[in-house]
Amino acid sequence: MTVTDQPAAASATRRLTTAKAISEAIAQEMERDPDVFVMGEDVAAYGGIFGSTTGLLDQFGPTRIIDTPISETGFIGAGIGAAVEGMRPVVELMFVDFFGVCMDQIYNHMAKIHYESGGHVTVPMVLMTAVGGGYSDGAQHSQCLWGTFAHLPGLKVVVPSNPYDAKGLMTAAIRDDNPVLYMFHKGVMGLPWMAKNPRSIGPVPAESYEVPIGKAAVARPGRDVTVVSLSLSLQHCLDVADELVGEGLEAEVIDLRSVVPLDRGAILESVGRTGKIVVVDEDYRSFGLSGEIAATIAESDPGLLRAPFTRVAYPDVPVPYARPLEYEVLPTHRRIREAIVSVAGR
Amino acid sequence: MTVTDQPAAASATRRLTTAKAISEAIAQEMERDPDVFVMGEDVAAYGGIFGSTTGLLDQFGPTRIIDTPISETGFIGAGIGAAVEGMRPVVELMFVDFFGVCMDQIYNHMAKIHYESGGHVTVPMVLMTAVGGGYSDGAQHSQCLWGTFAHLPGLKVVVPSNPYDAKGLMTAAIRDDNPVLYMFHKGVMGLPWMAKNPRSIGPVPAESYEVPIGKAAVARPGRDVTVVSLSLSLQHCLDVADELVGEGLEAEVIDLRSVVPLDRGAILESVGRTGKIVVVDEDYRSFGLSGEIAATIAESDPGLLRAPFTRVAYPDVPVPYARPLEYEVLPTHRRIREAIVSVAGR
Amino acid sequence: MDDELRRGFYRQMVRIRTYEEAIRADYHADKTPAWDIGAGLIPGEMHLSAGQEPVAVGLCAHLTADDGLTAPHRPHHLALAKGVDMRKMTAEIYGRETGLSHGKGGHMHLFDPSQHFSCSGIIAEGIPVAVGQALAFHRRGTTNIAVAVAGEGAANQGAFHESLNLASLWKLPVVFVIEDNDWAISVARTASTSVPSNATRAAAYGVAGERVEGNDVEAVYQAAGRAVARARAGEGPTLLEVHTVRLWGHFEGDAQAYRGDELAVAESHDPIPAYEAKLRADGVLDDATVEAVRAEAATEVADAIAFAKSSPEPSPASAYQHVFV
Amino acid sequence: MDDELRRGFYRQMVRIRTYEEAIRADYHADKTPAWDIGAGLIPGEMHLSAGQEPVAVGLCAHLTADDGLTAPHRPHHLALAKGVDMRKMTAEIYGRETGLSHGKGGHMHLFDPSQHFSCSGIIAEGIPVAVGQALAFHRRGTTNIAVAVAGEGAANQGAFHESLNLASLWKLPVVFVIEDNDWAISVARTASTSVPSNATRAAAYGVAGERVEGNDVEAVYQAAGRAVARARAGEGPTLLEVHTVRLWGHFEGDAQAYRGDELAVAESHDPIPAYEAKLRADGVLDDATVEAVRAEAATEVADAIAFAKSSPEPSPASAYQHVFV
Ligand SMILES: Cc1ncc(C[n+]2csc(CCOP(=O)(O)OP(=O)(O)O)c2C)c(N)n1
Ligand SMILES: Cc1ncc(C[n+]2csc(CCOP(=O)(O)OP(=O)(O)O)c2C)c(N)n1
Ligand SMILES: [Mg+2]
Ligand SMILES: [Mg+2]
Repeated sequence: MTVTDQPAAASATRRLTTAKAISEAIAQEMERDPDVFVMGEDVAAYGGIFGSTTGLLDQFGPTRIIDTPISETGFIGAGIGAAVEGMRPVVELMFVDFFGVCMDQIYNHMAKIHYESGGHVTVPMVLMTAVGGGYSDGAQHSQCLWGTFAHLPGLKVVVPSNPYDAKGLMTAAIRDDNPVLYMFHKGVMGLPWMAKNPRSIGPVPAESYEVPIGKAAVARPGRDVTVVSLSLSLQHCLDVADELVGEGLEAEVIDLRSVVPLDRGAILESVGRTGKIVVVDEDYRSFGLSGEIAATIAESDPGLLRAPFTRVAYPDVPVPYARPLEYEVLPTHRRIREAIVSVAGR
Repeated sequence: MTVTDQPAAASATRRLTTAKAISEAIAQEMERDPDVFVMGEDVAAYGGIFGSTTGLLDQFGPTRIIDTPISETGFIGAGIGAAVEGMRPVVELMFVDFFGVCMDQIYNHMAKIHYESGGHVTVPMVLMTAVGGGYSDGAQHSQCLWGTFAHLPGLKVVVPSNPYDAKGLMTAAIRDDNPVLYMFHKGVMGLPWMAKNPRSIGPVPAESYEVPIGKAAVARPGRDVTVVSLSLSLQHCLDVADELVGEGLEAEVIDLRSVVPLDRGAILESVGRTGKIVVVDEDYRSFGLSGEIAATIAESDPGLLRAPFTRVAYPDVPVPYARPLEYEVLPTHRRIREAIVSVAGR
Repeated sequence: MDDELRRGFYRQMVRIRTYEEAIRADYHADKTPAWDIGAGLIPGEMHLSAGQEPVAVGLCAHLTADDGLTAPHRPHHLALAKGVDMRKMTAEIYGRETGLSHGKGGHMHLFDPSQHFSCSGIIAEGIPVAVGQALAFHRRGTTNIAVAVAGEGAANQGAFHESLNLASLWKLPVVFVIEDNDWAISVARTASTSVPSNATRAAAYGVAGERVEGNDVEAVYQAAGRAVARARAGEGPTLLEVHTVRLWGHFEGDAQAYRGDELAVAESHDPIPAYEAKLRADGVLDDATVEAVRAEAATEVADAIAFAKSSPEPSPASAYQHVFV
Repeated sequence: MDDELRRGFYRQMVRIRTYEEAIRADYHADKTPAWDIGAGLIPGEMHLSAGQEPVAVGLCAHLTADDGLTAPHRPHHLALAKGVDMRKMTAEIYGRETGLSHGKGGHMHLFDPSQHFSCSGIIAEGIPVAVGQALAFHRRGTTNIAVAVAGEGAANQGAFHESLNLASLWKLPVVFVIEDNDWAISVARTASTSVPSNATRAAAYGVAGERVEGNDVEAVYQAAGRAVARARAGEGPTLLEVHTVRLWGHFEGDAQAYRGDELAVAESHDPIPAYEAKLRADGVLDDATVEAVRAEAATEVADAIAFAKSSPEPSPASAYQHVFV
């Protein structure tokens, strides 16, 4: 795990939002490959509720950018059938929270057909979906759920935290012959109508490139504590880490970028040096990503940890609506800071 | 966590299969409470594909034991609506592998309504479902998936390993005002048409009783290694533990019985004594139950473990059909034995 | 039709519109200059029902507090017409401790057990829950019924199909109401639905089906009356589609560029002025009554909003409560 | 109808029945004395299609290798009629390395890309996949079509509804075939379906609908011909229901107590002797041909089973392959 696949200072002067980076990646792949097309609710004229397909209708027309009825089982299944026949559909599930109406297609078909067929059938499909909360959208529109999908074998799960990775991971996902679940947090998209971290707008090369799926990045090197995170929480972790430098605390921040495959080596390498870890995860705390990271370390060598394993995660409660309630349970700057400082033993 | 809720030698001379213990618990609750009724596919004349409702139609008739169309979203949703109105439905999802066609009702409604309503609405419903493999039923009919449900807040998740607990947990589940997911492994039901472990038939008191949800049991005390398991795997663990006594190795076998709430105290208490743990879990290895147990220990004190955390779980592959393939990936007697012996350092 | 009844329809429609105009104003009031969906007195998504009042009013006139109703993500008109307490509902939308759910639910998750009223933000997934309420009412031998309300976009979701088949098979007292406002966010009904009328789909379940054109509260009242009567009489479910209109955006902040000229046409079909004119023409309404109705609505809404604003926010610690009983 | 065609129907039905009788024998051969579903040459669930041969044969006579077909949990008759290689399919059912999926799939998961054939063990969930195959064929401007086959029980699952709406909306070349064998395991169609004929449901999607009574291969052939022609001509989908019969249990080992007298009636409606008698009466079949057809089928089936039995089992290590490409 290295940082070489970060943008070289020169190569990218353009600054794009994550949303624009995603739609640009899709557009470039659609130009390369006539088998790529987009399906989903409000992906055409509306351009995607979170901007993931903005501009694509004008460029490619309604035969390749297709609005669907509210029939997720129907159109995700149709994406699978088209992929089985060699097309490369990019299908949008508007919010991941809706997976329950179409999960059978996702995990019993999209994820398993390749294995069930003994490797004879491939499903080169990307399912992209919006995740995350922080804007009072309530219990059915604010979850992350990457742990839910990662637990079920057969899907790659990618989760970008910035525009550069978002473009490169989408390009890699579309070119991948495996089914890929592409989860973008609304809070990293750089939407004009939602509060955003400046990190949601950043340098993105105009040319097409891939960010390898399954490779974490050291978003910020450090010697004192390993902070493992992803998606919007990663941005908060970087803010906190910058702040702590002033206090002489050097946190190493690792951006997983993919949950499946999980870059276990990157985690172990860093924890091996720091002996301390804080996992920051907006997904539910129990039975998910953060636990798997604990297991990865404990299986390798429980002695690696010189301080208790620490998680700043979503407690096991549904997402509440009112702001004071939601910000009590979100992995906020305050909670992340307190955790890092206490693990560092300052 | 104690073993006091195991059957006292005297109190139970009758021996029942787990399937019969479950249907008896349902029958006794139906006699107690007219609001209890049963819905699902093939629960009436057929008596449940895995025998969970055998005999109930004769006793209670078709108005309380109701066969449904193959419309899981429809009838599970109907169960939720009936529960919201104060009924206490026991609804069967034939195989947990089918959850994808009805997950929205389960996790966005059954699990969340109480929270979303600020505690004003309760959903006293039991969703029971068959889990597990080992008989070549393939990738869509053999999974455990308790980790998937445990990750999502709002559902209690119970997983019995023997007839005594099966009856007591079903009684407790029906009386619980919370939604409960009751997962029975086909291999523990004691079915006449499936190979079974003798432990699938055991003493069950005739009178009604509860086994507390959220309380693990020390199925077998021991000093050398803590073995944490559940469901069918628990039976294998006990077999292995009995065998190892001859070799002077005393494994302490903990039966979780519930995944939510997880009895973290029981795990920590035992590991605190043995310093060594093997988690045996037929659910997928990554991002699930076994990882959460590692996190529980590492959060409490990574120093507790004097040997690497060890899991005997389902590797992250879909369930293959052919016997030699399936038995390669199942948590078999052989794999469990090897893991315990190696962790014990023998 | 009785004058008092007609004036009542008008009063209820004005009450709902007055409410939503006030919510709309407060929703946008403090999101500027940099408009932020998560900011302000009322954060999050906001789906208002302006134009669809005739559906809620004509339908709920037949329901008692003991009848059930499951509403979709766009629930305010239905909640108010059904009898949900305006103060508690408003406090919930403002995220206050005094709200229906103590601030845990929000505008897409209004729960009022005293009215057997609930919502779901998942398209069509409130429908099976209504079937279950009807199942409970039926098993207990009451004459209560349950109503499932969803948009025309929801009628292409599997839950719609399963629920209709189940309710018909078991002859349950359910009325399925489809609010056809021609749009599912930016997707026109012609781009989502393979048949011109969802009433056609009733035949697929052997139930009565009816489509009401014109967005007329009296026509809705009559059709809903037939459906409710069938349900109460044990004659099983009805599928009722009402062609209505979405006057505003899908949610607040929706620029609606996708609507083009249709928007102006829609706006010219506001059912409330139309109904007011009709009642005036029939001599059922005069200036004084109209004034009184508006004043009454304004007062009630102002009171509810004042109640919400003056109520405390929930304590952060309460976020951990109510996961389990 | 052409004699050779009719003899071909007979030949194919006999071939399928001969195959399933052999599978059935081997399935039970070594599960005794203590019958164990997981034991023996063929472990796991086994859903055989005896009685339903007319559906597969009448339908697949119109399909080429390049047309798609998604089958449900009861797939053998469809796979064989579609042209899936009998040896590889048998090896898969016996869990051998030479099987279609190297033993990973089993009898509910037969995949043959060369025939664009696949199965799913999840009720109705194979249907949307066929819609997607049709979408691909359509986008590529071919005249290939996709067929989705499911049981009458599956027609009450949401995926059925969503798929029909989508295929109709997009005018895709799909034929939806419902095999109505009166039962969904132990649940009679009258206890699962609110309408007597699923063909009625075609109206809910604005597509052509037809129900074939009598379980007659020639009637199926004609109705399927009309449906396939419509699809190839770009006239959109058809919903075709065939009233057929389930001669054996839902799966092997099913005692079928729930069927009562109906079982004997069903058994008296075996379509193969009936069709044989008809062809004999019409002078299209004689003893010699019947003998030859049976002998030919027996030889092919014996060869396929011998191939399977003599094939190696997959290596345990291969269980870890094919999760990802
Ligand atoms: C299962 C599911 N899919 C998608 C959405 C996102 N969504 C929310 S409202 C909406 C449009 C609903 O249209 P319609 O049913 O016609 O109701 P309307 O908004 O017009 O009142 C969509 C697609 C959702 N909430 N649930
Ligand atoms: C979603 C789902 N629910 C339930 C099942 C269990 N199941 C397997 S076959 C079957 C009956 C299917 O009946 P039908 O569709 O009529 O097909 P048939 O078996 O009669 O050929 C059921 C309920 C399943 N496989 N998938
Ligand atoms: Mg609409
Ligand atoms: Mg059937």
